[in-house]
Amino acid sequence: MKKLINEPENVVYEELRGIAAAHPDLVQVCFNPNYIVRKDAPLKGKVGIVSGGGSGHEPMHGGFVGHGMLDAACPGAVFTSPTPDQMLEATRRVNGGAGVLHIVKNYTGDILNFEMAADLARDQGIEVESVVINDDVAVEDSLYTAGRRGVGATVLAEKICGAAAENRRSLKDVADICRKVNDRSRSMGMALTSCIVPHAGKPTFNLAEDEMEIGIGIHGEPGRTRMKLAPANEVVLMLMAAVISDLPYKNGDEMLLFVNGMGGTPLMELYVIYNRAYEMAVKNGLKVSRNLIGSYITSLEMAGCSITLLKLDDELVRLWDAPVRTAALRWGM
Amino acid sequence: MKKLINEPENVVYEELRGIAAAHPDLVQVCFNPNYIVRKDAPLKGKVGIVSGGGSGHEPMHGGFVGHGMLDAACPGAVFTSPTPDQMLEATRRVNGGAGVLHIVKNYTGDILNFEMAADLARDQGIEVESVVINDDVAVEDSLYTAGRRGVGATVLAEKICGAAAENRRSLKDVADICRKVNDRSRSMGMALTSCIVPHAGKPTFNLAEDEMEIGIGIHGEPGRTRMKLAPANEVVLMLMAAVISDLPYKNGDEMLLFVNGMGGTPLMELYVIYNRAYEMAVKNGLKVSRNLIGSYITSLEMAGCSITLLKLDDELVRLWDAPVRTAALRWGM
Amino acid sequence: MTISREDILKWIRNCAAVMAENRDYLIELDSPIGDGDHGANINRGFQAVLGKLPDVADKDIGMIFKTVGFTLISTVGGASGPLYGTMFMQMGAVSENKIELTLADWTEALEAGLNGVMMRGKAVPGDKTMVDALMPSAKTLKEASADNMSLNDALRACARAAEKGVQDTIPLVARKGRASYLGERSRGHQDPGATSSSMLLLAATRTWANGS
Amino acid sequence: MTISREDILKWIRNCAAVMAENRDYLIELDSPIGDGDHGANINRGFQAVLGKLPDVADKDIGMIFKTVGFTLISTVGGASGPLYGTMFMQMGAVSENKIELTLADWTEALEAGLNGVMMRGKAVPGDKTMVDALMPSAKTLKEASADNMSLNDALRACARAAEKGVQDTIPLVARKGRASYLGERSRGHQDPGATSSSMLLLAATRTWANGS
Ligand SMILES: Nc1ncnc2c1ncn2[C@@H]1O[C@H](COP(=O)(O)OP(=O)(O)O)[C@@H](O)[C@H]1O
Ligand SMILES: Nc1ncnc2c1ncn2[C@@H]1O[C@H](COP(=O)(O)OP(=O)(O)O)[C@@H](O)[C@H]1O
Ligand SMILES: [Mg+2]
Ligand SMILES: [Mg+2]
Ligand SMILES: [Mg+2]
Ligand SMILES: [Mg+2]
Repeated sequence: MKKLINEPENVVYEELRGIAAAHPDLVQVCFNPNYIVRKDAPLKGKVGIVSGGGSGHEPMHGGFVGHGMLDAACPGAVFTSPTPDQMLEATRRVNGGAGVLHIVKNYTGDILNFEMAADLARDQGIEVESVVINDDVAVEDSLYTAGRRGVGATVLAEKICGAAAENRRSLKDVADICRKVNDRSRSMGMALTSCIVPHAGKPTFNLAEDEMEIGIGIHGEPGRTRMKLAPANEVVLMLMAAVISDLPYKNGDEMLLFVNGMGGTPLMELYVIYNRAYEMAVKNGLKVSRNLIGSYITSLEMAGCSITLLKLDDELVRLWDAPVRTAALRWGM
Repeated sequence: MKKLINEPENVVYEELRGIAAAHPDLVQVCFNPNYIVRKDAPLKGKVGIVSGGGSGHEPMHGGFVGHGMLDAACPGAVFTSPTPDQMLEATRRVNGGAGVLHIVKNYTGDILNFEMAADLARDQGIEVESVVINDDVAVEDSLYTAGRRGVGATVLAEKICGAAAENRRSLKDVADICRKVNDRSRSMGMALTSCIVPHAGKPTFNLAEDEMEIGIGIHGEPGRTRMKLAPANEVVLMLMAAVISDLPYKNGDEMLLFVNGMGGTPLMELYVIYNRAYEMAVKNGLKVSRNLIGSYITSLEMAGCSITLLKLDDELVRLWDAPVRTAALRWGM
Repeated sequence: MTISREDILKWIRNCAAVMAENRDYLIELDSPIGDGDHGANINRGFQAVLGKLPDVADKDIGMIFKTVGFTLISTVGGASGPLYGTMFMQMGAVSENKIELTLADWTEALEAGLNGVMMRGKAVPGDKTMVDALMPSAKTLKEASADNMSLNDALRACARAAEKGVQDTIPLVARKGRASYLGERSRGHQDPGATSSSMLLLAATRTWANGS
Repeated sequence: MTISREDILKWIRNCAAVMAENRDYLIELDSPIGDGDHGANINRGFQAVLGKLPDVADKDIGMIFKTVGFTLISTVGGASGPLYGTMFMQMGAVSENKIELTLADWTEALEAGLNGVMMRGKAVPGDKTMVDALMPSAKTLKEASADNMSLNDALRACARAAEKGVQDTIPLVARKGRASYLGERSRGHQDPGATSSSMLLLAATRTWANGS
């Protein structure tokens, strides 16, 4: 296992200490239970936004804590959802009296732990709304299964809801906007390589030199299908076709196109992917007016990418463009 | 070779088209010869800043074109310095009458090609100054060799000089500031894995599962020494000790600490590295008042990191903090 | 024959030992159809439980189970944390004020635990989850209770039922948890959560059937 | 016996063929002590040169060499682009208005080319660069010229000297170019630029010694 780490069991702790040392102007890092919180929290009258999930997806979520995005992030062990006490403490800490939104990716672990935390927080008199993100078209959308995973749309929802909360919109409004982002987003991802969970010490799955996985999530899980390696253009075709055919859109719709790296993918390749994805979107009558390109929701050192399309409207554009100041996403301030 | 590309010979072209499609608000991408230029260039009375080098180091340099940083970037083939006609065209294009600064990393190829371009530009009546960046302490500083490579300090110099030029400082001033940044910066890098140059199709060197390279550059070259894999703390110790002992500093000096990923390193690991590097800096009496953490000067998908220390002063802090708006580095606007 | 508070404490300590021993095995099971953390998760939880046991060693069994549940909830994370946490919390709720358990008590506790898991996780038998180990175990215990079987025999039957439940997960296509994302590809793999469940029940049998 | 304009054009076309053939070999040489691009660089340059040749097929040899030089400069990049570019530019400068070259002319051209490389790259013999192939070749040609050797024999001696120069780079520690970063680790590897230089000279011998 080739990693720039010390003991596997200390990775998250040392990472959090690094974040604390690096960004004292933006965040405070709390330990036992672990969470990263905006330095100026709670903001009176502002809806607090809390997200969280396993570690190993950096910069998500800790890198998105700050003005105009998250109020707090709860990091679990690598690829393991955090525990309710973390979310509860974070929720208490960011509650400025206007309630707290939990943005939860649709994984059984995240759902169950956030559910418990929300119950406990409500017991303590805090108004909590939870919105579940489930944008991954690789998984069948079924009532009888765990359903679709939450992937790329999470980043977009956190940015957009953060802006809405910054505008002092009500908890109900911010939650509605979050649901709107989720409803209008679709994603699909692929992997060229597996990744190594530090405490496991070996790759989660093995891919031959000429194979790739299509339809992966963000936990280093294998995907829906294993295929022969294909050129970038064919990969984009597969991902975009799945996303576009699932997304309710019509000619001329305005879109945000998010090309995401899985952690070990060079930026050069993401621009090659973006080039083709943009062409395909245009060919399908979509108007790509906003974009995001980079490794924002990752699976450790996995090589691969995901593509997310979000159908915009004036409100979403305004909220997307609003100033944001976090360690990983920053503009306008 | 597992890459998200199509034909190896088209990678740079497709990447540039992707950049053009992604950032029309910031840059224009010109082909034959290839360069990326600020959309609003030339700016009358502003010193133009041009850099360039082989592709495969993204976001450097193309991702740094925009307000407060570079006016133009010239991308060569992968790991191959660009040709003089690219730099000449870029130089002509960004000359707003106040002259043009070439920021050149110290590699024979970059030096020679920029030298030719500067001569040709001067022949055409454009005032050109060239500053060579050579901050890599892994290489002996000798008059009889090619000397030290330019690595991490390049990013810092481009940001800081960009701010000085934005303030309408003279060509001589901006060049002096660039030399100052270079004089006060030291870097060292290491690799856990090699990388695959697309047109070569196999790794530049082979490392066993339990080996790493210390003292690498940014072109996938092997480093000064091959060693047994060590925990992150020992890696930091080696890099920081080399950097600190080479850097003329005294107790209480204010520093910018830049922890850079080589392209395939997850952000999680960079924060683990930052955590220890910060501790070591503090232990050595240094005051880390600014930092940069991320993959900014890379070697394709190589796993590894580099550490750069820049000794700040009030002027450098002011210029570092000044607004910048590029695809890869953005704050204050 | 009954299960004393000491027996319960011994069982829980044995569970911690079993999870430490099988950490890597459970990680391996969770890799092809999950994310390779189940062994690390459950082991982290039970090691934390070990640290909490001294505080409750003289409390009633309900309190002991609740402490286990609460500790698992706050240290395991993932899907299995809230599920096993809820299981022990529910086992605690029906064991309040008891300082020893009859076979009927233990049966009631396990049933309550199973119901907690199903209520929280909404999985039904055949979804390829821990329910597939817990459900047949609880059913077997209940039948054994009704048949007035000896504690020893009942525990042995229960462990066998759990083990069979684990094997039966292999051909299933997962409908709940992370393995469900794989669809047909989840077939042919043994469920890690069912496996750890059966380990807990086997540990109970080993602990108590030996000691009784 | 002289070298005609047609011979020069044929040589350059052969150079392009040799570089295409040896692209991967030169990449391989550039990998352990460089960055694995030399073969791709020089091949890209000579393929571009092929496209330019028709335009200058009826010009003087000076013009042909300058066109080669200029094309290499604007298509190769890296260290070898400006170096080989300068070499051909300088060869062109001393071949102005000539439509055939004697042995003395060719000797003068190669010397001018070598001087261009050394002036631009500031390498001296023993630095483990292309200079280590070009310098002994130019020296051999000069001696052959002075000795009034036949063109055929002179070219053969020149190619042998280049080849020996390449072999002599193997034990050297690099002091110029990318290999210099490796210090002692550069020892034991053959320099890719010296190798491509010797290929150019061998191509000249093959082209002209056969044809003459
Ligand atoms: N909805 C559910 N109901 C019951 N058990 C479940 C459910 N979802 C998952 N599980 C169990 O949890 C196990 C995985 O636990 P673990 O790996 O610790 O969590 P995660 O899936 O979050 O990584 C599965 O093998 C399965 O037995
Ligand atoms: N200063 C120099 N003088 C002469 N030749 C040099 C010099 N530096 C490098 N070279 C030659 O250039 C070759 C490398 O060329 P190439 O790989 O195309 O460029 P780069 O090193 O920029 O990747 C070396 O093998 C060496 O022969
Ligand atoms: Mg997990
Ligand atoms: Mg090169
Ligand atoms: Mg798991
Ligand atoms: Mg090279």
